[in-house]
Amino acid sequence: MINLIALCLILFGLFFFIAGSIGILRLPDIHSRLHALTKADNLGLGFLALGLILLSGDIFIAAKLLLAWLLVIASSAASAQLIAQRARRRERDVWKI
Amino acid sequence: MENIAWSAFDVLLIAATLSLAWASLTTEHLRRAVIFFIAFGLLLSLIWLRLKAPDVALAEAAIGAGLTGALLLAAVADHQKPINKKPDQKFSLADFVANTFLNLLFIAFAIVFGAAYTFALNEVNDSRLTDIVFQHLPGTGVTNPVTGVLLDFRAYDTMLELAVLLAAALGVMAIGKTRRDFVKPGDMERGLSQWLIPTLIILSLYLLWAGANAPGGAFQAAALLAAAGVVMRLTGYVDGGLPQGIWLRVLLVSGVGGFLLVSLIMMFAGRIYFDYPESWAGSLILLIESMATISIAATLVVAYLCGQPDTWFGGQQKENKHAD
Amino acid sequence: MLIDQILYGLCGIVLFTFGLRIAFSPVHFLRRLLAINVAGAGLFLLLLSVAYRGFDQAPDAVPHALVLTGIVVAFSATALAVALARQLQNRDKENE
Amino acid sequence: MNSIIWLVAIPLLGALLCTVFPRLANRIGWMFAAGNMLAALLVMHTVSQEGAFHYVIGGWSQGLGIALFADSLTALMVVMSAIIALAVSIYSTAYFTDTKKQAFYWPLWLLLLTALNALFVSADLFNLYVTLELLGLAAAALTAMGGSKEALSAAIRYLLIGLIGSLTFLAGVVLVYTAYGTLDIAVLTQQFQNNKVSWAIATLMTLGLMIKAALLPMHFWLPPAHANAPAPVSAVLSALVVKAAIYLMLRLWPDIFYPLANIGISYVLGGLGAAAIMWGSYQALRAQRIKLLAAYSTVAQVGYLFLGLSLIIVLPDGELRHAVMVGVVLLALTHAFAKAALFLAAGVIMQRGGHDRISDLDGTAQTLPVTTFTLALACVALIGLPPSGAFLGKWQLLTVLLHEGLWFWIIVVLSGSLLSAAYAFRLLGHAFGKKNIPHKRLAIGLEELPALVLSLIATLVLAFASAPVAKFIQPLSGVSQ
Repeated sequence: MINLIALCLILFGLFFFIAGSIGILRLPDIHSRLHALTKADNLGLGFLALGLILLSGDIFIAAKLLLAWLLVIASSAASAQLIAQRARRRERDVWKI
Repeated sequence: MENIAWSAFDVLLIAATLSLAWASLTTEHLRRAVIFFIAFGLLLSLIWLRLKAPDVALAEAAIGAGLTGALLLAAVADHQKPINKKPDQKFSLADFVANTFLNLLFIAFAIVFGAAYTFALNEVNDSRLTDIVFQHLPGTGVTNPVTGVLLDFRAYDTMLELAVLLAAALGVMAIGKTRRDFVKPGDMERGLSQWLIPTLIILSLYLLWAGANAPGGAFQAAALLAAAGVVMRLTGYVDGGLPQGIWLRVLLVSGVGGFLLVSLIMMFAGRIYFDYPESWAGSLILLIESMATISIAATLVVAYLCGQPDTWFGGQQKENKHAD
Repeated sequence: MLIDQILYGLCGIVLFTFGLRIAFSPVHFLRRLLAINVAGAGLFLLLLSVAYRGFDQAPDAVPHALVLTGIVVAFSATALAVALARQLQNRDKENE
Repeated sequence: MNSIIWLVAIPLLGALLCTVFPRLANRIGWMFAAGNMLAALLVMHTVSQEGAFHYVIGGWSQGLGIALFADSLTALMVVMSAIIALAVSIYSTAYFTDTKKQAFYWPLWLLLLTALNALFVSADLFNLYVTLELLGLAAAALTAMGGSKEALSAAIRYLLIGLIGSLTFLAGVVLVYTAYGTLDIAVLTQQFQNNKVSWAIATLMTLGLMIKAALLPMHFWLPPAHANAPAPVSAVLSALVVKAAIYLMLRLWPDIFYPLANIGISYVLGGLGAAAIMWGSYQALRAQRIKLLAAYSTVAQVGYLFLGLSLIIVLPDGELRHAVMVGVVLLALTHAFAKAALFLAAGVIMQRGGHDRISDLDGTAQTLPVTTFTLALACVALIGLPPSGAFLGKWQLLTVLLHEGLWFWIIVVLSGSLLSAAYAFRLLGHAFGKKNIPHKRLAIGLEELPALVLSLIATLVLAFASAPVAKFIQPLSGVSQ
């Protein structure tokens, strides 16, 4: 039973990953791409981590998976902000590399 | 059914890695090539996991993709023009012939090498040195075989490898001073770093401690500590959190020094060089490992600084001037 | 002699040869450095596929230690090469 | 038995101390070079008493731990590098005046010495890869300390070609581990068979070492690196670092690859060696600077050594092969001392005269008589005129070639000597040229002494060395079985 739920969670997470990737390919400019990437992937990873926690069953591994998820959220949010600021500054100077 | 799924996964993974390597080496923009290289490094650490080598996966992700990528990104930051295609690229027969000849030569080389590899695989029964390693492992006081090989059976190799790292750091510092022009860190980076750096340090200590019986060890822990140093460097601390003057020099040297002193003490005590006594083998390895971790981390940060820190000769760290 | 060993081994050989092929061609210095890193990674992949002994068996630990040493040696060589290249760039910028 | 460990431990300890105390680096440096000299003599003494001996690090058996191995060839090479290291260290205390440069020169130089000693004594293939890498890295870092733009670009090219060379060598090591499951040379010497995989291993390793030794097709990185490096560094690069790869060829081919020896390999290596002799001597004739001339003459001398090596590979065990071995060792030793003396002398001229262009060298004999005398002695040793060890080496080589009736190689060796005589006398002709300014003799003892001592060793000491060296080198193939 637990495996079934875990499998659904993982599949659900994969769905978000795919959504994020399609977002990058299809969306027009850098800001919306960043938006798609960070949101979808973090959520996807969350579900993936939840599914794996159910599968692992060991408290330490569960804690490590959560920590991994938190780290990814923090770093992707910060880097998305930085990239957006730099893109904003670049558009303001209208200087194309 | 089981191994067909695994083989499919393998083929997919290999195809992705090869295409990333191809992309990294043939795109015209150098910056794009470096980013492809970082992605290639991460996929590589995935392959190491598939080949049941978790220690190597940790090191590859942290040093191979992470630090090397950060170093190369910093190097190509100011590259604007596409490097590969020269504007007046007219078709010259000589180049074409030379290129095709070289390509054929290397394809033949690959075929010969592949054939030799497949023949060589079934020459020896699969175990090679595995049984001997597991047979002697209890004598080393650690249960993780890779740490056992790295710090006990082939400790002389690791000492020389730390000497290579020290030589690279000295070579980097001999060339010039670190660059000082830095974008002022906004509150975003400072907020992140105040939270991220302690986590990295704790993770690094965990990896060092876990190294004795689980994947981890000196190099992986040092890579995380160096990552903390890189984050500090990017958020305004020009010297990347390194100590001042003589302490930095002692820190850089303590990795190789630890190995050398312990091995010489063993020799003075009448034992063979690098032969740890059974009873304290575990604690000796832990001592060497912890000294090596801090020293490797400092050396990796110095290598990332790409120059000689201001305080190397003992002067005060000059106020870091921010270029907007 | 497992199918995985051959698969990953040949992938390593292709990476090694491709890296050397680019390293010998007249490209920008930093790309040649990338090519050497890719070639080194190919060799490490070859070494670890030799160490792989099946899904449920413990792998051979000696190649793992060798690859760890190789990764650190490759990093130090790259660090020195990048430092040399940046100093050369500063020299070009100075007298441009 | 522990003396073999001191060979690696002393220079490494010196390097660490020089890093921590940069202001004392000068004094610590040459003291540890002297300590290394003692360790080398100790090893020589142990080998002469007990013959070749193994030392497994950490006491692990069955090829698990790393074994060190010292036989007569190792002892000779180690003592040679110790003497040159001491002379170069004394010279560099006077050469480097800026403390910032000294702080990094001495640790890197002692790390290079550690790598050399570790390479000479190691008997484990992966350990050889790590020492080759340390050697290449330290040498490239030292070349870059030349400071000029050419030095930097030469150092980068040297580093990259060195990396490609050690990667090819590593490819051979990986195949060895795949096919034979061990990395220990002694264990491998018994197990090695003559099959296709061994051929792939031999070609990969030989290619890697040929790149490292700058044999002809892969020699283009050597002249700029050796010409633009600081004088003491280029002395060590030409005299010792190039020899390390050739020493490995001498170590690998007669022992491990013995079952693979056939006439084809010796013609390939001999042919490349002959081409290197011709090309190196020709370029040396056209060189405009002393250091460039010396660098190209290194390319030529590498050719001689590979020619001798190709003979050693193919000759069956016995008197002839032993004679060629002694010839090659004498050639290597004399070239090392003579080339180091030549570079150190060029360094003195460069510092005193401000340039080392050969055409404007006239008046050197008047202002720097001792250095010019060293130049002359070094040229005598490079050409192979009678009082030098090179004469004995070439004589041994020629007698064996005559006995085997290989006329082509004889012509190559003789014309090579003729060409080296040409470029040597061109250099000396300019150095002894008259200059109408009233000459003032510069007496700079410390700087000129090391070069003089090295050139005297090359010409006089080695001239009487053929009998003791012949006795000291046991018949090669009987060493490690």
